[in-house]
Amino acid sequence: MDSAVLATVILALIKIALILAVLFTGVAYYSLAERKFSAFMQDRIGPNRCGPFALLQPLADGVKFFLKEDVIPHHVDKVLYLAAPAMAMIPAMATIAVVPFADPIPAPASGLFASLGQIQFQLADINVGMLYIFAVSGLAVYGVVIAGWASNNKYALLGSLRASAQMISYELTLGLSVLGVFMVYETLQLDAIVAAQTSFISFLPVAIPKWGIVVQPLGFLLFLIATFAETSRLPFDLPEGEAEIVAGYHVEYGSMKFMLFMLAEYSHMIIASAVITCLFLGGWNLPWVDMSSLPAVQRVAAQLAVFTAKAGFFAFLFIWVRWTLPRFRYDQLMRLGWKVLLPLAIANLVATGAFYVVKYTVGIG
Amino acid sequence: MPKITIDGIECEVADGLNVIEAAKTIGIHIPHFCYHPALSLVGQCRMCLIELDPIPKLQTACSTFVKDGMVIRTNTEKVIKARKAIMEFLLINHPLDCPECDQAGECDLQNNSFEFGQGFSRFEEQKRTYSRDIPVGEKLVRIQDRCIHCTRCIRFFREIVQNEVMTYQWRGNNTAMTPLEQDGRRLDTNYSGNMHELCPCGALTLKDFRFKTRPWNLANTESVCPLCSTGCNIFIDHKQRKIFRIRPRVNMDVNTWWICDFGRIDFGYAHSETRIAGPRVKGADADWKTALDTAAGLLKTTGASATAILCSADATNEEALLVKKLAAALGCSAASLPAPGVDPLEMEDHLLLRADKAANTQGLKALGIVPDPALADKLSGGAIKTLLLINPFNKQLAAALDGVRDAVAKIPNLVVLDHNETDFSKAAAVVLPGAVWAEKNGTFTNYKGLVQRINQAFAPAGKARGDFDILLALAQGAGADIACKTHIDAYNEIRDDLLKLEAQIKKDIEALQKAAAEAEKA
Amino acid sequence: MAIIVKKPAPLTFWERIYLPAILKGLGMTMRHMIKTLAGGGVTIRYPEQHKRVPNNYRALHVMPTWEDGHIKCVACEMCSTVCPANAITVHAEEDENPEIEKRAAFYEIDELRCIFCGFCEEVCPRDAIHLTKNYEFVTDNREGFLYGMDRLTKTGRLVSELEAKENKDR
Amino acid sequence: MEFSPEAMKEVEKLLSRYPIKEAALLPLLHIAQREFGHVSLEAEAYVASLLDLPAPRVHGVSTFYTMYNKKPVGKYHVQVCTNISCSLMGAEHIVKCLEKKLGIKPGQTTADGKFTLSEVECLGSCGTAPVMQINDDYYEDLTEAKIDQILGGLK
Repeated sequence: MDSAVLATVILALIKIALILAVLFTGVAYYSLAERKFSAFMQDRIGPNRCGPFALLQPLADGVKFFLKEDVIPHHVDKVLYLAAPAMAMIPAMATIAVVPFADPIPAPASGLFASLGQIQFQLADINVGMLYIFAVSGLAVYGVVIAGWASNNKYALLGSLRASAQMISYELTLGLSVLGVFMVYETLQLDAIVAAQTSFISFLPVAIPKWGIVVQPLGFLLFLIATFAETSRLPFDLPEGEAEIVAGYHVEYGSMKFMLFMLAEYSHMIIASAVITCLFLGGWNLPWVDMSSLPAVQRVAAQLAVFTAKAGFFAFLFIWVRWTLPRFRYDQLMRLGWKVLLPLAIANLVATGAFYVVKYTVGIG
Repeated sequence: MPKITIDGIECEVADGLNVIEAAKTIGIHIPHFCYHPALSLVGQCRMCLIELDPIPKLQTACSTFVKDGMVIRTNTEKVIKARKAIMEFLLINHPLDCPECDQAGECDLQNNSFEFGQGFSRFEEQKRTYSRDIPVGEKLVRIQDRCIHCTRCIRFFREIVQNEVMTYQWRGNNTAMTPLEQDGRRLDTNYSGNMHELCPCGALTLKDFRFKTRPWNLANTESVCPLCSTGCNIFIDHKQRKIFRIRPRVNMDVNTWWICDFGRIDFGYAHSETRIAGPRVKGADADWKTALDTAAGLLKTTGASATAILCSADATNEEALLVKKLAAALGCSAASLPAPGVDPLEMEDHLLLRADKAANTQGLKALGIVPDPALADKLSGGAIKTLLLINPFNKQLAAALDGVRDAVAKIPNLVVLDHNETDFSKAAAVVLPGAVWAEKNGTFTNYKGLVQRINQAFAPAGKARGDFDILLALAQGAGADIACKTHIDAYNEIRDDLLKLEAQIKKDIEALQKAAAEAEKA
Repeated sequence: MAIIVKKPAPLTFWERIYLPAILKGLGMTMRHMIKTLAGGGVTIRYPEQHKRVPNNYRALHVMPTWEDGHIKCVACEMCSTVCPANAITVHAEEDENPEIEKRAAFYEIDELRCIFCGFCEEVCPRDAIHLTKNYEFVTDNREGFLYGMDRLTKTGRLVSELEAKENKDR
Repeated sequence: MEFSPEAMKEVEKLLSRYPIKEAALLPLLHIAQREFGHVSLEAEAYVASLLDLPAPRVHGVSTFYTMYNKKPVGKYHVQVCTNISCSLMGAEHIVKCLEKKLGIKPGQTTADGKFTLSEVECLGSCGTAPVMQINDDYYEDLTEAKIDQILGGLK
């Protein structure tokens, strides 16, 4: 085998292992963070039994899920029932493949990876990155719908119906709102988008970074709202709706299968946070700070830290919003999606397009 | 009929009443301790002080008899002050141990101290106390510390029991009521139990009832004592289907204020372990339907001449009516047996107790269920093959059956209806568990023909049923057409008979008294 | 007469776009979080920490005894009489000590029936029953809540333990 | 237990004096005390039988009056008044002296059966307090020295 191919494969495997390890750990502690922050926002203390600051709580939760009896209710469609959690989990994990975390570093001068030239902090640098994300995360709804169907339970079915309708409705806004970003940066590749955000807006007297949030504020808002809906988080958690449909599509699930749904949901949120960071917040770069002069390892560390901080803020935002806003009613959800967000997204698209028409014809900047 | 004014209310009261009784007739209560309508007046507790125009000093209501034009005031400041002073004196030595005291809840002293006592004592010295092991007989418990020297007990023994055994001892602060058992005088008369109600504080309480429960927990059912033909009026004080005590109920025509200690204490058979647990057929437990059907069938098997019904005089009038109807349906005779040498009018002591130890001899007589002397011979001769024996637990019937005990036990078709086990019930082909008097409704007719109602205090124990219902089922099973389905229907049916008997007995008694008076004159 | 339903005033532009209200809400949750993190939380770490109950708090009963261990209760049945929940059963018996005369032979409180009104404590003429602050007496069976004399005389120990704990937490 | 013939004569005289027998109860108890030294339960019963009364009633009367001795007393029954007048004039001191002299407390009898010491209520001689009564005689204006003299004369 060609050594370059071998190196690529080995590097990919290493990256997969690393990313999944980080993702799972992140999900675990994200769930802890959610519980803790929920508590703080409600004047409570939250979990405090397992280890210092309950740091072992995720472990305990995991052990609990592993040790719980694996019940399969007799009335379910067994094959689909068992497949659904995996169908929810796999897209969630697959999405992370195109998310970049830092600038590439030069490959070691010798050894196996020398032939690669550079090592990217991204699993797959494909030129349709954002399309890939839309495509794969759109599949996630299958897990939910199938879970609801297979459970053979009216609450579960209601939950999955709501999920499918909600996701289809908000995917439109999600896709349209981000088109403006693509227009501005003229690429679909996430690392390219991040790189494009290091520059400043050319025609303004003061140096303002050309971040997505600056050039596309409405797009950002729409994308953020749609993301909440896509990840079924409050105020758009109608598929679960504990109060009225008792946890919705996963009502019949327990033990590890339930955990897979939870993993999928929290993975979605982490990946969504990362994607928003890349699209609108300049990824791992800080404006006015030039990290490229640092030695490679320090630079990567700094960039990863910046990226984690930015993504972490959005992850926190998910929690924060959850304990601030109440759940939408179903018709409100639909009205918001179709009658407010979608027209706004189209308007944003048209306005952006018009701006560039004017820009190129008149020649500003 | 003197006209008097009490607290501004003008009224006309009967002649010869004292002020306490006169006030009672118009609903004014004058507190008192030593006064009791049955006992002589002593006027020594001073609680009943009243204002009497124009006498400047307060007068005792108990020893003041009404006169025309009397003006009495019972609620003036002066009177209340006097009562408060008396209560303070009475409570100087009273231990106020109401929590431990059995009298609490029905205690004159407690009631009056609620009204006139104060919440503290000015008496700082040691209260006088007595040793607790002062003898007072088998039936009573005596705590001398609580005594307020009303001398009701002394007067009761002197005047009612006519056996003077209680007396004062010492004087002043040290005064104590004491029994002095000499010359064959004993405290344990058959009437000592009445001290329980008579004593206005907790100095004398009933040993049998001691610490059993609190009086306010008890339900009181008006009834009549079944233990002799006097038919004393009583309250059955019960809780959770259990009799806790029997108290006299005032009826001036029968028992006045008292009952004897047999009636007061002998109710244990209502809750004894020998209560028949359930219906039995040939010694084996059976359900009611089987037992009643079998019994009704047995009664019809041997023909009228070989069948008899023997009923104790403890049956109510209504049950007796059913017995009569059952006998008519079977064509046989219904009878009671004479207790050897018992005259229904004969007294066993000077007060209440009668020799006739069954409650309803006269009632049975009115309905034609009379002693049949020939029956004993028939029983011992084996002529009777089928016998319905009702309540042989009754002492009088048991005594009458004494001579033919074995013969009866050998009767093949013996049906026993009773509440407690006897030799007969053990030998019977069918046993039907009946109710004791506290568990049934009905009427008793006492020695002088007075028809008195007994009320059901609680449901029959365990599987037992009311005798009336059992007899009704038997009579219907034997083919009788019975119109009276309840004891009230039955009473309405026999009311005239009973009243006729009462008039007859009244006439008889008057004749007897007249004869006795003439004999004395001669 | 027609009933006129008052319609709410139409929303303003800023109200209609929700965002200011959402930000305000986010501010409120954040305020609470910061307050809690700064030590202003209202929860306590229960098994280790105990809530300071008010002095007139009423929980599990105790039957005090005299120094010699003799029970103070004279079985006057006032408590069972006054009990609105019928939770108290008392049977009396003769005490060997003639000075005391009467004592409880059987005394039982059904803590599941009890409504902790404190009437029994109030009515007791001998100070023979108190309600302690000990609210930690759960068990997993109904019999465990039937407190007879033997257990009621010992619950006093729990009280002192609880108070010591409270003092420690303070 | 029976009265002497002289006493019986007295009893008959007393009984003839009253319309009902019960009226003679107090004098009869006095006679009983004189005859038997003290009024025991048997003496009460005997008196009761003489008067056709229930014994408990006689008991009530005899215990009511303190002049009837319920327990045997010595040859000399020393009764010291300790009521107000006598107490003010030093009756308590007199009792102390007697206690010391006789070696007994009030209510007790000396071992030789000669003296019984009692504290009693007013003897009705307040003008000459302190007063004591020995059997039927009054001794007035008592002092410690006088007591020595009186007791000495009795021995």
